[in-house]
Amino acid sequence: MNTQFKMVVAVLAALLIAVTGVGCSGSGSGESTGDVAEPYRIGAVVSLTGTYAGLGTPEKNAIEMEMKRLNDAGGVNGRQVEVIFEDDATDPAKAQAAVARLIEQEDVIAIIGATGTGQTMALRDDIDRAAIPQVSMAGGSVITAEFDELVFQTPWPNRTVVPFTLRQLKERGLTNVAVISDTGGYGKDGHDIIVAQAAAAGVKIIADETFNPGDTDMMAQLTKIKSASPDVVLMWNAGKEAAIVAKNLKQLGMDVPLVGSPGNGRREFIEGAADAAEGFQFAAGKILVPEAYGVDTPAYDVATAFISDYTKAYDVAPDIFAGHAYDAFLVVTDALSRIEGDATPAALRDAIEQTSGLVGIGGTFTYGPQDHNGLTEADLVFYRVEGNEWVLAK
Amino acid sequence: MTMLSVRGLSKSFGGLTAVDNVSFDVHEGMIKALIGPNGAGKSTLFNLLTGFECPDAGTVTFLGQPMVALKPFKVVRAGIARTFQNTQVFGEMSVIENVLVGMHTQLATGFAAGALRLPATRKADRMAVERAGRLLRLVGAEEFADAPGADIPHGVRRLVEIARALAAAPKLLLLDEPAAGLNNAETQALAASLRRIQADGTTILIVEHDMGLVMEISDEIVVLDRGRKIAEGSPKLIQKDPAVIEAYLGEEVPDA
Amino acid sequence: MSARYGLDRAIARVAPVLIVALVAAVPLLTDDRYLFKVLTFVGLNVIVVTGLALLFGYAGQISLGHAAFFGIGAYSVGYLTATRALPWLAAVAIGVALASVVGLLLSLPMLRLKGHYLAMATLAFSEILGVFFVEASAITGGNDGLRGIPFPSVGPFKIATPGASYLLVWGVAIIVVVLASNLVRTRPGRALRAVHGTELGAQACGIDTGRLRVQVFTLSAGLAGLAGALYAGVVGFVSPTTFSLEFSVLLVAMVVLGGTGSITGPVVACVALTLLPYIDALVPGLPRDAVAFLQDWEADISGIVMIGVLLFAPGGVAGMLRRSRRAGDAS
Amino acid sequence: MSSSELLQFVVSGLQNGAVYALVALGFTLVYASTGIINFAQGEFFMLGGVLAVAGVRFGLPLPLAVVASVLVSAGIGVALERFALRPRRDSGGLVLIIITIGASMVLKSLARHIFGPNEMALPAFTPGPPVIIGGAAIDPQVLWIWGLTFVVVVALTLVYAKTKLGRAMRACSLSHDAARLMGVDTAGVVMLSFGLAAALGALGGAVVAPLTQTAFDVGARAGIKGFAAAILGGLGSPVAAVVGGLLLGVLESLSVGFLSSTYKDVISLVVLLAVLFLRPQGLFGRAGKEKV
Repeated sequence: MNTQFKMVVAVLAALLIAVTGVGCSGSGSGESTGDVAEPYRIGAVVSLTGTYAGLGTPEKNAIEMEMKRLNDAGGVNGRQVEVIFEDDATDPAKAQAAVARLIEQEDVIAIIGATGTGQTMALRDDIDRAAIPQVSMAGGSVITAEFDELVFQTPWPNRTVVPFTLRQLKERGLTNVAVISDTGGYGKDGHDIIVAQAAAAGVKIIADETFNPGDTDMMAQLTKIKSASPDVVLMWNAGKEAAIVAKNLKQLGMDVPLVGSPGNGRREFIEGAADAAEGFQFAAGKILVPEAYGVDTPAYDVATAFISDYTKAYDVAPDIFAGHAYDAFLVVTDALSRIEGDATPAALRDAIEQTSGLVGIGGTFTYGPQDHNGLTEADLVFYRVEGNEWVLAK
Repeated sequence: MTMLSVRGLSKSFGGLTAVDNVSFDVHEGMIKALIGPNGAGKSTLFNLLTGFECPDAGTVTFLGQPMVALKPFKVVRAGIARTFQNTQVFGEMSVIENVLVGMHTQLATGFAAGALRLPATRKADRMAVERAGRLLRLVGAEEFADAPGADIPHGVRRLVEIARALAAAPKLLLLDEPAAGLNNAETQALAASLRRIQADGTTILIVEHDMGLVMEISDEIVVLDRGRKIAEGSPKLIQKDPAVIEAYLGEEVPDA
Repeated sequence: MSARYGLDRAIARVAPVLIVALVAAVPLLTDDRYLFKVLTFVGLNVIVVTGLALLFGYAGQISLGHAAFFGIGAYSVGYLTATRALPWLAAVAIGVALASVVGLLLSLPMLRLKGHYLAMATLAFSEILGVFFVEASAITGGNDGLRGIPFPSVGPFKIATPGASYLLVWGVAIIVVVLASNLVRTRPGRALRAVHGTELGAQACGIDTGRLRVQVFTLSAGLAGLAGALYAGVVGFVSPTTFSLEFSVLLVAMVVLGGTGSITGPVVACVALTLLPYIDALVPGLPRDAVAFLQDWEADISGIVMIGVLLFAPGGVAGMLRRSRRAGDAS
Repeated sequence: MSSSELLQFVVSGLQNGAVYALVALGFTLVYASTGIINFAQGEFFMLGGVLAVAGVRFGLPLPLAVVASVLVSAGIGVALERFALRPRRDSGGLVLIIITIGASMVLKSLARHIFGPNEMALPAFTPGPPVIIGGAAIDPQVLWIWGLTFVVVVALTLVYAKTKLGRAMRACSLSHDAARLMGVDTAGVVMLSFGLAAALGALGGAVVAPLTQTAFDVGARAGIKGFAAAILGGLGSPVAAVVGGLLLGVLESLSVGFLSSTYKDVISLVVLLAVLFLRPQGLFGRAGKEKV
């Protein structure tokens, strides 16, 4: 017992050293060196490990690429932009610690992130207390539905996408809808909005099944759906289970269209579902088929340039998450460029809110005092998979 | 006065009868021995008496109370403590702590009092440690008091178990082969300890293979063979009993 | 040898005071909110691990469900203070009581289970509760989590800064560790170790092993609930992903790395293992590339540390300490 | 509910169940020879899938890629035993279990470093339309899963019952000391059981990947399900593991069919708990009794 206490003392002493050391460095980094070229410091909380690693990694890639491009071109207002990344490991508590570090030790003027909705919401208390703006790359409706004047988001939230999608179904005469969604944040959020808005959209939900993230077989759920004889199966999730649903549907010989969510706009879905992906339809932004922007528009140029740069840098085409991250970085740096005088967090927040007609990947962003989403249904198009490629659905 | 009364006790395991209709009494203040060849059912009988096994038939009465189907800890609370043939010393605890565990029924400290270490708790523990030291001296294992249970010789483990059993302040002490692994001198010391325990007012029921020890210390002997009682009486009678001699034939001749 | 022993005793007397002084001194030395947050997480884990050390390290009963008890405490306080506007202290009491009661109810049917079967039962319980945390969204906020949980407050006193939260959590943690250290040295603690050593021997000593098992499971579930209850107030946000099986497994690993039959060892292991992912930020002046590398390779490093420690010191931290003490005594 | 739907639920359950069974077999094998639960078992399931995909991307023909992935996984399993567990085999189960937890963290994280965070697809072993039996659709890949599971169980049972190796393994599961006295190379048996367990997990991961895709993080769930199946069966014989796996799978899919898809895991876990509370040693486990 005695020496055990010595060990504890040693550990705590080491801690103490770390404490004092960090204390010094914390205060040190806060002081301006007076250098004119002091960069703008932006914090980014992304999921590089854990469940959302597949989303956070392209996000980080896109931001790093854009940061380099911007800085090579001279930065913003003659100042460089530095993005400091923190990995939240897909854990809300870790996200919170990460944002505290970015605010305390790195003195950032804005936060980009997080990757997931839960992690984004976990940051809110710290964001509010530090009064710095946050631009989330997560699609959860709650992020802007629970309004906070400091918090913005770049993806189309389910609040926008679901009505658009339901209208597409109605227009195609697919009114008897079977819903299958995952019990994760994105799937449940979408599911609840689908259920709430179905009647208003003029469609009827005749089957409602769920699966868990990580499930490997949905035959049982789809068998139940099959017995309800729907016109269409509407699937809401963003993970790899989507491909399994598509394949199971085909296995069961169900000859009804499968419609999905923007989260399914990934190459991995097409590769995973193989020929079962054929005919799959979903709503998403225009990046997947840049022609949707209109070939001569600025948006088309932005998108094609991003796609070719990204493909060159990382050997794969950017997915929608890379696009969300591109937009988040663009929103922040665009706002910075419009600030006259000191780039305080408050000024930056106001500038972001004043963003208008900013052409990004997800669409054209126009924020306002009541609207921190920036995108409208006009930024969405309906896709169809044909010959393993995305084409615009008619 | 009859302290323990066993009547018609039977137990079988999957067709094999380990204890078959055994009856005997243990009177207060005596040392009674239970002997028999290997596989005679002695350890099973001990388990039946102490709640580790449930008998198929029969009754056990201790100080007028029925004991059958009581859980082991209730048997201890009623005043019967035991040792094991395969010793069950707590290896990661020191010898003196082993004895302190034996005082579980004698101490009252609960979770709350233990966590707060109230003055009363400290005082009770101090006295318990003193008493544990005395018990270790009684069985002759005091030099190992601070050694971890796992590190002591096998013979000493039996002594520690006796001290631990005594710590529960039992009225009846059940010893399962306490002399196994002891040399002659140690066995003599054990015999002396047992007499002292007896003199202190504790009744003893002992299973033992060392016939010298059994004949020397016991007041009465019960002989079991293949689960059945074949003889009961004073050591002198038993030594001459033809059934007992018969039972031991073919067996390894017991140390005499 | 005796001089060394005397020194040890002196240190044993002084060490607790020193630790308390150190913990109390941190807020005087820094006002870094990040650091407070990290240290607060450490303190919360210390509370859970202490309970688990009693259950697992002393009584030898594994639980892969302690994250769920942590969750019960956290959601109770979150729901009761944020939605029902109950006073914080009352909510904490209810959270701890609820976690304990659930622990009690679970431990009764589990009495017959041992080893891997016990591990599976607690794991199943934890998974079931995980579904509840997601689905009972009226209470838990579902996947989006429960927000707007007020800061801990007692009467007019409000614990609203990370520094104060840190002191609150560590204050509780120190009390818990001290009480647990006392416990293991007295009758109930000896009984726990006895049950772990040999159940037959323990029964022969008059220990009601079943009742003791239920008691220690209830206690350690309650401590996990206490940590969760504190978590809700100081973090202000509760979401289901926090209470994962991974967390439960990590807690068990902390106890084993710390060494069974010890409170100090698991606490030391808990402090070290909780700080490991934040080490990049605790060591000042680390280059950004190194930080990125450490974050990227955190799981590998944790895993290798776990394997390495056990390969070279199977008794964990406590085993190392015992060995060094014996070596010292022998010299 | 029509009979073809019921059949479809059962087929779906047996499909998942067979995969659980392969993982559960790994748990059972390691448990039999060492008495510990190998927490890295799920990661071998993951390795089987991702290594097979890597093999195909590297240019190997599919069958070769699958065989290679199973062999490499077995090698990693053997290495894990030889270098991380054997040096501590006398330290008790607890230490070994935590070492396997550490190993699972490392394996999962390394897989992310090497293969990236995204899911990866493996081509079907024999592409083709689903087979329709009694109104229930069965993907050809499912036939592969069942076929391979069946072959594995039969082979293992034969090895257990008929060969010298099987006797050695059974002897080890009873007592290492006794086995050593009988002249059994216990260290070799333990190493072999780890290799075999890893191979079975990997086979499960590879054979299901064409249906489900695979990724660095599929191991944890597979591990939990396999563990549950092994416990349900009772950690005894290979047959017990398989029955446990199939039961669990069918239970889940019937829960979806008759009760609720959201609560299917809850329902199957409640049934598992009920089984454990009524039969603490699992369905086919021997009642362990301490000797006094």
